[in-house]
Amino acid sequence: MRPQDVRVVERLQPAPDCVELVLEFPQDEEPEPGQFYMLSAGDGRDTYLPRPLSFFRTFSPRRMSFLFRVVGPGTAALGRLRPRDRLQAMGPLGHGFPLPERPLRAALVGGGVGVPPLWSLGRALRQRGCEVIALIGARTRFGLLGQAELQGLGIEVRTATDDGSRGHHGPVTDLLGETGADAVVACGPEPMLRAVQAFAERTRLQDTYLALEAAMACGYGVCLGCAVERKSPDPELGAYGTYARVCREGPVFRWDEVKL
Amino acid sequence: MRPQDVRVVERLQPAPDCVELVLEFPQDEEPEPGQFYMLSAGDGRDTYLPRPLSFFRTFSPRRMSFLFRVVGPGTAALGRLRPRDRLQAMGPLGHGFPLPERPLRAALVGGGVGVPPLWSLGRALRQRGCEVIALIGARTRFGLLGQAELQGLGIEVRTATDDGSRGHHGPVTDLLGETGADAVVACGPEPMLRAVQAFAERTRLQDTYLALEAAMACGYGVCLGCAVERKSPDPELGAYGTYARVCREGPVFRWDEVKL
Amino acid sequence: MELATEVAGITFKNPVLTASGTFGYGREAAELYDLSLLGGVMVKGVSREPWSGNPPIRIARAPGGMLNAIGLQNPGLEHFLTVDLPFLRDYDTKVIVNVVDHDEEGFLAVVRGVDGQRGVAAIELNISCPNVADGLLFSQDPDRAAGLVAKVRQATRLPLIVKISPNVTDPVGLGRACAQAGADALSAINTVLGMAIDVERRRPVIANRTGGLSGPAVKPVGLRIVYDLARALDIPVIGMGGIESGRDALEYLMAGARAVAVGTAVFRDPLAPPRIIGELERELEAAGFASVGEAWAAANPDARRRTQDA
Amino acid sequence: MELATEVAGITFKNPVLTASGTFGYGREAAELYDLSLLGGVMVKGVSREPWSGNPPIRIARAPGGMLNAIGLQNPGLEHFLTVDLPFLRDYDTKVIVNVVDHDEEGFLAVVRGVDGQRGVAAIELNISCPNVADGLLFSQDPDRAAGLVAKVRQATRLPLIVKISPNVTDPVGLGRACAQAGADALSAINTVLGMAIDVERRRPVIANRTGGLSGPAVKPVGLRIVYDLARALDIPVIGMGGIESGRDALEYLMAGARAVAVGTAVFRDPLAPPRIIGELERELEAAGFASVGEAWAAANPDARRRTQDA
Ligand SMILES: Cc1cc2nc3c(=O)[nH]c(=O)nc-3n(C[C@H](O)[C@H](O)[C@H](O)COP(=O)(O)OP(=O)(O)OC[C@H]3O[C@@H](n4cnc5c(N)ncnc54)[C@H](O)[C@@H]3O)c2cc1C
Ligand SMILES: Cc1cc2nc3c(=O)[nH]c(=O)nc-3n(C[C@H](O)[C@H](O)[C@H](O)COP(=O)(O)OP(=O)(O)OC[C@H]3O[C@@H](n4cnc5c(N)ncnc54)[C@H](O)[C@@H]3O)c2cc1C
Ligand SMILES: Cc1cc2nc3c(=O)[nH]c(=O)nc-3n(C[C@H](O)[C@H](O)[C@H](O)COP(=O)(O)O)c2cc1C
Ligand SMILES: Cc1cc2nc3c(=O)[nH]c(=O)nc-3n(C[C@H](O)[C@H](O)[C@H](O)COP(=O)(O)O)c2cc1C
Ligand code: FES
Ligand code: FES
Repeated sequence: MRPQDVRVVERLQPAPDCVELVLEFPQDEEPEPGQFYMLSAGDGRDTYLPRPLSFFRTFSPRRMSFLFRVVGPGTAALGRLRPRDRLQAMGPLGHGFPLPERPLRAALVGGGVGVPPLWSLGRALRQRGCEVIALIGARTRFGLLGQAELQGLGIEVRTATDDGSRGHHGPVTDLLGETGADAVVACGPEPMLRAVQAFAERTRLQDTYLALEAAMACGYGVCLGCAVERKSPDPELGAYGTYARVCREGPVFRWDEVKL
Repeated sequence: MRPQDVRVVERLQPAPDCVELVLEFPQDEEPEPGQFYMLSAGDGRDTYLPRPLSFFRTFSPRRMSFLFRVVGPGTAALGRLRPRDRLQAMGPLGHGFPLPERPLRAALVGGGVGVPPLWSLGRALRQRGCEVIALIGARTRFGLLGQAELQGLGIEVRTATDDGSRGHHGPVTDLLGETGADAVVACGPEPMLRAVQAFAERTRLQDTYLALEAAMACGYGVCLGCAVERKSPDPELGAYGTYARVCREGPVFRWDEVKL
Repeated sequence: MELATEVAGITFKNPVLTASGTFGYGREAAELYDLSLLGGVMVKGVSREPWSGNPPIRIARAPGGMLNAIGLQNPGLEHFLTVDLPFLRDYDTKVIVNVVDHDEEGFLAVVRGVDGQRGVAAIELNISCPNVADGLLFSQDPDRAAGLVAKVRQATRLPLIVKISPNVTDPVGLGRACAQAGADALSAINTVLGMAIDVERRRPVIANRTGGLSGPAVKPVGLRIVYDLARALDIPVIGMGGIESGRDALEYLMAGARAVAVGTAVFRDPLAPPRIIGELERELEAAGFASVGEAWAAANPDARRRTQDA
Repeated sequence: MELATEVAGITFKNPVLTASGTFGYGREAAELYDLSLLGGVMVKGVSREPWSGNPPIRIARAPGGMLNAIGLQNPGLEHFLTVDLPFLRDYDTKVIVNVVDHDEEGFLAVVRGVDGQRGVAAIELNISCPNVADGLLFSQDPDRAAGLVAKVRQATRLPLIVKISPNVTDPVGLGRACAQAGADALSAINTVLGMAIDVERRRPVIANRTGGLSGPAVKPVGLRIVYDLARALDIPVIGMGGIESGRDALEYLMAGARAVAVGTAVFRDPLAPPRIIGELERELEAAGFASVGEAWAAANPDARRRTQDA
């Protein structure tokens, strides 16, 4: 974790409202799958705070990309960046996904722009000899992201859309049952995460991990803004244990650690 | 007066801390010498308000330049602009210099970045057959601006510096006496304007005009921020007449209209 | 899209007004667009006698906004009635007269002078200007505020709006006192007391030392006070403070404002008021509202419940 | 350049502290730089028992800053004394313990617990948190504030700093009451009450509805209150609110602060505190000051006159 000055080297637009920025770091970076960075872009009207983004693809020790949907002023400012522009990046931050000791069969579930952390995780799992299947969901087929990139890692991709315009017609979590996975990892909107949580509860699949989001101010643990409720707080901590910090104890939690 | 979207076509740096921006307007502009524009650049931390700048040179009906010293966040933001960048410009604003009916001998006095309004005035006076002499002052010779541009109009230029590094060693207003001018026009820092005012008072040279500056919020008369004290307020207005608006009644005032 | 809204018995064709003191008496903006586009115009504060205002420097930049200490320079009641009001009368918009003075007598003189004049839709009592020596006198003590409002109430039948200061411990208590004394509506917020330091000159930038902070920087303060007023009181609120887009205007409506006013934004963009009207129409539609009335207090369930509109 | 400054008998090696609640108990920043660089550390508010804080969403963006309603989540006195204070003790910096609770008993329990502990330089009484139900209780009434301060004064010999709320009509009156009751210094300002509206979810962004505004947006408010306090009172003031550069820090010193604290800026730039120390040194020199003492109140002649330092 350290703040640094990074440079935009490429800007891609994989969907009408989504941008992938390839950034060049001044030093070698070795983030773990599931970790994230706080990116600052400008000091415009509503962009005083930096914004948390998971890294997506890594291209070289100093180059990685970030994939995001433009939903407000922060992501809009980031989306306006062009090659050669500079910005501040702080990271890598948080705790990523635990990697398995032995090869297993893993299902990665990504909803919307939940796909970025799954790419690096998928690669790490493949390198460890795991079988990996990715379930990608979105509202419509135009929102399905990262399919080609995941397939490029030798990962089988199945899709689901809310409007049925591609793949399964319905929530992507419907596909979980058929995967026969030993481990599930999910990143996406809260309703999707809740469905995955419910699936883990039902099937008692302990190796189910969720990558959470939260409104963040600092990203490195000092503001206590990114609270998520703990399922079984440490009694030693008293009321203080009610909430965990998504940025520090997370953003990845086991399914039974948090209340969504 | 209207707000419009303009484009930077060129950026010059006539002195280390000075920038000349050539802007392209969407429509033909015909500002009068002495008028100004409010320029907005970005919504960074301290640049919510636009900044007033006199126009300097006009190159074509839609191209004119602005010459300014970087003294704070507003001028810094403007100084960071590069060709093809866009910004908002509101203008032309205020009342410029009255132009003489018959040819006369005019002295233009410019201190520091006070030179911009004198260029277009000099040109208009030359077009009307006036003899024009320009007195340019600055702290050091590096601060002497607009000399070549004024000479290009066929205007004789004399210089003065506070440190004696070029021309007269002392305030530029020392040179006023020798010009034998029928009319004096001055733009620059307040102490200089006060000296010109004193000169007019002493010599009773009624045709002496001062282009003032003031902290401005709107530039078009609605905020009442740009107050300057009137010398002989209209008794009809009562206390309301105490101050004039630099942006609307000015920025050009006859020497005996305002208290500095 | 139904943009009309009612405040204190006045029907505004749309909920976008211009705030007092950032629009003069309309003459300058009229060079740029047709003032009849506006829901209403809140004119610069008018006092009984002409006022000079404060000595310069009156303006300073601030992060996300500005500071001002104009000190209510204005030509006084008579000039307003004979020169400014006749000019505004020609437009199809609601004119709200912002009234200010040093003491009750002064306030009452202006109110009486304005009362019964054709083309005046309402009075806005400015008891919250931080930039004149006694500007906050009436705001700092709800009883004094109520005393003034009660007297003004007797002096005019015009709808009475009281402008609320953010520089008080309990804006709701102040608003309640005014409502009980007869105010028909409240407007909020006036500027927030602030200061800028000039490092080179080694003194406050503004000659008056302190000034009023306005612009986007104060939007959260305005939203909070409007929300609290709408939640606690029965009279309508006109919301302002940092509005520069249709989205900002919608946030104020959803917080509980029946109408909004645009102030400082017109310095950055003189066309902001008509632009915001257009933007607001699109924002309302995108957010699924069919009218300004539907958006009203949509984020303030207590306010809706209380009025049984919900 | 002499950077040392004295507040309430404590000598800080430089006038740049970290503000309470934006720095935890120092552990995270210590991963980035040596905390011994800092003039001082004001720790996150400590209450008698552990507190859960407010439910999320606790954070919202705001123009030129942010809103927060953390609600003083903290591990409580015992954890602080056994885990957090020992960690900070290893650094050569002054540790100021920010104390908070619901009532006098709670405040006193924390103060007594902290009193006499090695490594505690001073206590900062947080009677100005807008984000817990009773957080402003003591601020809204100078008499209540004075009552608390007087009791705390008897419970400890540690230097006593009281944190002033900007959400009151008369911050100077509040500060005066605290000074008379025995406060050694004041800190100002805490956050400014505000709100953000989430148009899509049709509710306030923050679960607690209102939050505290901080960051550059509030700098003019902080400067104004520090200036007024320094002008009116004899005890020193630690200034804060929107400081993100050495220039901002200098403005606060010139307004009348003896030291400053950096809060929200560390979210945007985690290295802001040490960076600001360096920048301040250069700004002091550029402005012609040979020491922090010379810059003190340079823009506030009344304050200088009163202390006969001038
Ligand atoms: C660990 C982590 C990793 C993430 N990774 C990714 C990623 O890889 N890709 C990606 O696209 N996203 C990612 N996100 C989400 C991303 O951080 C947010 O989309 C981004 O912060 C939104 O900022 P914004 O300014 O664009 O939008 P905002 O408008 O700030 O936020 C969007 C929503 O927040 C609410 N909101 C917050 N504050 C306000 C306010 N003051 N007023 C009104 N509404 C408000 C509204 O509901 C709004 O619609 C991640 C988040 C976390 C925590
Ligand atoms: C009609 C007119 C025409 C002009 N034409 C020209 C021109 O052609 N060329 C040119 O170079 N300039 C011109 N000026 C001056 C120009 O407008 C200013 O230099 C500019 O506005 C400064 O803005 P800034 O943000 O860069 O600096 P600021 O920092 O805003 O202003 C510079 C000074 O103002 C003070 N100040 C104001 N607000 C603050 C604050 N909040 N905190 C601290 N200090 C503050 C300080 O003394 C500071 O040094 C003109 C001005 C007017 C009114
Ligand atoms: C330059 C200026 C002058 C103002 N004059 C007045 C005034 O005369 N009467 C009044 O009630 N409010 C006055 N105000 C306050 C505004 O009407 C408004 O309440 C405040 O600025 C907040 O809105 P804004 O952020 O949109 O500007 C003035 C504000 C500014 C910036
Ligand atoms: C996230 C956050 C948490 C805070 N927690 C506390 C706290 O526990 N105790 C306290 O006295 N002030 C707290 N504050 C207020 C700050 O210490 C400071 O007074 C205020 O934010 C203004 O300074 P700034 O603009 O530099 O942040 C908190 C502020 C923020 C932004
Ligand atoms: S974002 Fe600040 S503690 Fe997590
Ligand atoms: S700058 Fe607004 S009236 Fe002149």
